[in-house]
Amino acid sequence: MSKFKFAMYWAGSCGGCEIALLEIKEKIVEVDQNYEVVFWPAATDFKYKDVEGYDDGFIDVCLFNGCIRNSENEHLAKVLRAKSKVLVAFGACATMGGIPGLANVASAQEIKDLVYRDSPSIDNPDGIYPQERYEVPEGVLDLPHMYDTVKTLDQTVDVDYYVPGCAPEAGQIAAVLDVVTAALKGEGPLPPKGSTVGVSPKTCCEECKRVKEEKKITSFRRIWEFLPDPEKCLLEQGLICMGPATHAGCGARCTGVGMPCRGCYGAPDGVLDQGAKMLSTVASIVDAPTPEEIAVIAATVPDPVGTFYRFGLPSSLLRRARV
Amino acid sequence: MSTNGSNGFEPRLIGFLCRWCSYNGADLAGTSRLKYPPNMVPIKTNCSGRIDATHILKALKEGADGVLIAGCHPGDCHYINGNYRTAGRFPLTQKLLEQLGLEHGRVRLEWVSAAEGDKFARVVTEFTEQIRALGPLGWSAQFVDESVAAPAAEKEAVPA
Amino acid sequence: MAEDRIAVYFCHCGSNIAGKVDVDKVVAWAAEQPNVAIAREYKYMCSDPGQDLIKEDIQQHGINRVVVAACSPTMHEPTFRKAAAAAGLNPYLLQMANVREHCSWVTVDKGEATEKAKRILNAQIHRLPFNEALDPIEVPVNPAVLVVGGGIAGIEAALKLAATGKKVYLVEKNPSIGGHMAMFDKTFPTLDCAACILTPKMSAAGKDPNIELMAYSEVVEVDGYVGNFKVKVKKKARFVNTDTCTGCAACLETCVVRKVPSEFDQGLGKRSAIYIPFPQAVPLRATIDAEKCLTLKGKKCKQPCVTSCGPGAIDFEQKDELVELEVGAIIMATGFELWDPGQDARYGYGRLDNVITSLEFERISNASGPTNGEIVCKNGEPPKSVAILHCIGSRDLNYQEHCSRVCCMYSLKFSHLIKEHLPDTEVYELYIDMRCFGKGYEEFYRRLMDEGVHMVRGRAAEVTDLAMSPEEEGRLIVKTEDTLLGIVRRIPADMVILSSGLAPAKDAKAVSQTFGFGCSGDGFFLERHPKLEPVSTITDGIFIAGCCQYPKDIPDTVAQAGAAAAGALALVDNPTVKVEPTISYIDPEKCAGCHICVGLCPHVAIRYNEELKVAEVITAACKGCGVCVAACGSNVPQQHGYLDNQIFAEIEGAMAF
Amino acid sequence: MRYLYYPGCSAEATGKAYDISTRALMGKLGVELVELDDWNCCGATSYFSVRELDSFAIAARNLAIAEKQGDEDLCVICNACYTTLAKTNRYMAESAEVREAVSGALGAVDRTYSGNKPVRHIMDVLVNDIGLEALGEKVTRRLTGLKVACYYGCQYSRPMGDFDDPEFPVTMDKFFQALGAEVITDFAGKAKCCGGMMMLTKEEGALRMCHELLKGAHDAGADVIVCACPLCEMNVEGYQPRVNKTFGTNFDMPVMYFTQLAGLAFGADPKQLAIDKQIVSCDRVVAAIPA
Repeated sequence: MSKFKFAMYWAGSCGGCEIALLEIKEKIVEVDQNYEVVFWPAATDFKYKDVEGYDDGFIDVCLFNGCIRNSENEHLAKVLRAKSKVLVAFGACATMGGIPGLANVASAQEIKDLVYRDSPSIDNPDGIYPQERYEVPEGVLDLPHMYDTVKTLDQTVDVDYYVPGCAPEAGQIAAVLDVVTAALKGEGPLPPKGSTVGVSPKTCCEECKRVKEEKKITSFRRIWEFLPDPEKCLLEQGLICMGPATHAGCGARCTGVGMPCRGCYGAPDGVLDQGAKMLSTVASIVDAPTPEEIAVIAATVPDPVGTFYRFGLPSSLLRRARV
Repeated sequence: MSTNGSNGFEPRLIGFLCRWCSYNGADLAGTSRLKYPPNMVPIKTNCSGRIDATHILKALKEGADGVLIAGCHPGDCHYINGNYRTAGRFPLTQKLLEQLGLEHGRVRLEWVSAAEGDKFARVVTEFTEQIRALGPLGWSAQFVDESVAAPAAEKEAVPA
Repeated sequence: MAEDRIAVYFCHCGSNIAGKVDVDKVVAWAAEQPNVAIAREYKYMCSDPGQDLIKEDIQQHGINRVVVAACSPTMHEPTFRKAAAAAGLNPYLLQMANVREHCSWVTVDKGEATEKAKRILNAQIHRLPFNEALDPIEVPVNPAVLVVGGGIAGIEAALKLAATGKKVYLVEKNPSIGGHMAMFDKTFPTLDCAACILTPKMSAAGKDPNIELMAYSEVVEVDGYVGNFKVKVKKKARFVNTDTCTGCAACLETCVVRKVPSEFDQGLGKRSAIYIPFPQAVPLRATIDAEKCLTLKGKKCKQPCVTSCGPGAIDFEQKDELVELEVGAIIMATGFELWDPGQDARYGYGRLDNVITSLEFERISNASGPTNGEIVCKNGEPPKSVAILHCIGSRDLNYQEHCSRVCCMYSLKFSHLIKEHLPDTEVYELYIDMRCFGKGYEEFYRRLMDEGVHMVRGRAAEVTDLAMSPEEEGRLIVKTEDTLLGIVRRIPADMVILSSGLAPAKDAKAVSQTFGFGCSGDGFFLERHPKLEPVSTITDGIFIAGCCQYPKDIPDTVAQAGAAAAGALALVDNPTVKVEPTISYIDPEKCAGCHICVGLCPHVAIRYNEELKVAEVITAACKGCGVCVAACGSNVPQQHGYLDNQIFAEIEGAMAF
Repeated sequence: MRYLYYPGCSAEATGKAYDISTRALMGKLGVELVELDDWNCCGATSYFSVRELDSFAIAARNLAIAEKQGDEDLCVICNACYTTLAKTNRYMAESAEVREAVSGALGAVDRTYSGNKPVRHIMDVLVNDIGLEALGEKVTRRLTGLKVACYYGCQYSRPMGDFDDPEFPVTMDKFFQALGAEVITDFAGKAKCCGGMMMLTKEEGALRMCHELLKGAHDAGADVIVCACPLCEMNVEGYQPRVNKTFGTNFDMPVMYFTQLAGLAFGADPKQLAIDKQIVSCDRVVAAIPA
């Protein structure tokens, strides 16, 4: 029996998702039995022209991780979309923009200015910025064009499935691969197109083992300020935990070790905007005798964008800051 | 570009009004035949506490230049303290929006009782003028297609 | 589900809407909108033919969603929903677009009004496809009624309701019912003796088997909803066992603390620490003033009250008691407070002797009052000249803008009483306008002019004791502009009566918050509609009567009390009442049990199910604020009638162009 | 403690003693007064009735200077100046028309004003910033036994009543009580008009008003009337002979600026306080104060 064609690609992201695939451990052998890798720059040597040369639909399943930050990401997204039967947005960056998506608080130029000119450690008296085209005797060198706005994969091309997480949790990856493999083999149905797979229907709180009671917050705290009670809900202790507005599926591993959830699994079904929703949740449980005092306490949350949209700014309602 | 009233910018505003106080206050403004600018479309909920940041963001995304939330005065809430929740969400939402580059006055929270038709009219008038002075927000207009084909040499078009 | 077929009806409301909004243009536009099958206009949609249009279209043209663009839904949403229901359409598939109060009435420009009307309408057209068929929730009604306040309004309402056989709880904060009216001597314009007409009602209220009188008690907490209120009443400790006390008043004579200013006599008379506020008190029971009683203050006392009490009713160990009542309706009749004229220093109240309030004069002129009805100054001498100053604290932008409605008439009554007692005394009425609007009032005014009362048109500027001529020496001088004579006058008087306006009770705001309805800008309780629902509040099942709503005279108060009783009866006489189904629900399949909503529900209508590990809405307790929906991080609670996608659709519709 | 200080025109002429005694008093209390640079007339009284906007502009020039000169509040001694300057602030805050007109006028002389400089009556500063308790502690010569009629005048707290009741002010009463004096607290004329400018145009009416004030104080047994306004002081003191002539009375009532009498209580010398410049001799008042 011929193997199915597997591709994995790393666009605007840290590479953690690539490693996460290996977290499935011995299950990787099964993957190898079932799939032939036809494109996976991080693991094997392929050139873009190789994949550009494939027939449309040649690849059976492509795990695409990373956001669309520049023209190269966009080009590959389009190529892989055309070549793949099943295109999976893999990980937080591809599904909702991820950490790189926080760059949407600035424009491309502002980012370049900071990196090449304004940062205190910069020594660049001639004000040299990277050029997108540079001619050398051997020919013309191109750098990808950096966009103002970081986009998610599905803001760029049509996506079949979403596997959230930063990075996706190994057990969930394995489960997703099982479902897809079985479907390709004709042993089971594919989930409906557009589904988020590798998650459970409720929120992170469902999986979190901490004891939850009524929540009334009188001040917000950061994780370095104190040692949280190991049994009690972190939110009740004044830590902003994104659990209530985050899809379950990760096993609440962060809260299990005392780190508040940061929301990488994305908004649960029925929530239009994870950050706005969690902001509303957090502000709702501020407790003080007067509305004025409540307002003062609520406004002490530092960096609402970074807190509530740590992974989801490009997929949020407003998507980015004003340029 | 900000334009003022004389060159035709008419702000488009959404007003979330609680049913018991502010919506009735707006009704009273009507019954009293007070006049105010026509720029705001009211949306009724039972309590201002029903409105979360999502609704505000949604309104801005759909093209609103400003959003007003009006509820009962503290202590007057038909639901005891629903408006306390509004009071907490509002400043944090405002802080978020300012981080995203919106001016401080784009969203506004007001307590308007059912007896304050005059206040309602005044608030809408002021708010309309305030947004008129700030100019259009036009949130979706800033998303230009930064396609692969864009020649690198060409400067990115950045609408204000 | 069948396709959405929306019918749009645009009401002209005569010229109220059509005078500003280009109805034809909006209707033609509406007809082109997605899902809109029919768009019509009509002169008065609320009329029977207007409603028939809706019914016919539902029945004959397969209309399954309706939007009526007309007045505020507060006004006619029930009308149209009823019409829809009559034609077999679930009433919650009908929405109103408020193009009158929110559009035509408040917009100057016709073109702008037309555009705004389109946007308001479009919001509803977009919303309708998301509307769900809902059924009103039918809840049982507790037939008992709570009446708060035992003045003439509360007494009247309680008696009316009791006469229908309903159980009534009459709560009064003072030791006796009777209110302000019990303090009055005569009533205008008929000069009926106030006590003669009030005490029979007081005593009837005290004896009626259907009325449970809870004097010296205050409502501290109200929960629940129409038909099913739960009320906590604090019965303040009287330190007298009211079951055994016979009201014989023997203890009053023996009490060693005798110089407590009597509240009932406006501080002009004295009472003892153990007291009965006035002889006709109902219930006729003694009360110990804990702040004055030596024993209760921890001081030494031989306790003669105990020894003098035959039945042994004195009980220094008595504690405040919390009583829980369950009632279906509530009538607020908490009355007013006299505006404190000390706030306006020009009139010298509290500073100059013989400058008194109207209520103080009521007590002075009352035969059972501190002077036994003798009209005398502080030195015991009858005044040779009395000035009565109208509109003190009323019709004054510095204090209260409103007219207190009763002061002109009670002032005239004072003039009459003074002239009756002291025919040679000069009486001056300093007024802005005479407002004698009731039955027999203008006639009374004419009669007083014939009795030789000096009518001076002018608001008094000042009362001073600085004499500038020998005849002013030792007297009060009222400075005023006489606007009819066009001169400034100095009127010497031995007694100045300040006809203070009626002010909202100091705790009116707090009370309105306890009960969950609002106050209007003047501080009085806010009625649901000033003309059509003057005895209802915005909270279903809570009615108002008397001066807590606005200053009014006794005839109006009694009439309003009757109306409030009828309103309450119309509610509690039914076994059930339908309440709005716009409440929250929680899908247990989605709830992660994080507890956020549990602590936030203002009505404690969400509980945590330990077995299923999810939050649950207690349907009967939810009032539909939607706080839980907004607060839940995963939008698991949703509110019928205000679903997120309904609100989002409204936003999209409003912003579509 | 430091304040910007606006003396006003009267304090340079008929009301010189007010300015002198104010500086002496505040010196004794350790309060630094920094006189406003290049101040001009406040624009008071009649001009307001004739050309209101111009008056606001005139007043605002002082406020603009004050705003530029320092962050301290602007302390004013004359009731009329106080009312005028405070009123300008209020109108600028409430009326866009006034704001624009005044800004335009100031612009013409290269000045700007935000509308936010706090204007404080000296009595407000004494009672509310220093405080009655602190004042009481600093007294070196208590005014024991002295019967004082505090004459606030009509513009002291009217119409705004920012720091006292507009109709029946009490701050000066409390101030002198703290200094040990016996204050006639129900002095009927305390906030009445002295006749003001009418003394020049309709003397008969103005004299009647002065008469009422003098009689009120006299009948109540006052040893001295203290004022907070140069015009009040001039009318009530200087026109006593003419009141006597017109009404057949025999008043010989010492009238002082309240700062003069207060200065004595804080140990200033009568000469330092220009008490010798008063028309009706105040020697018996000075003599009546226990050493």
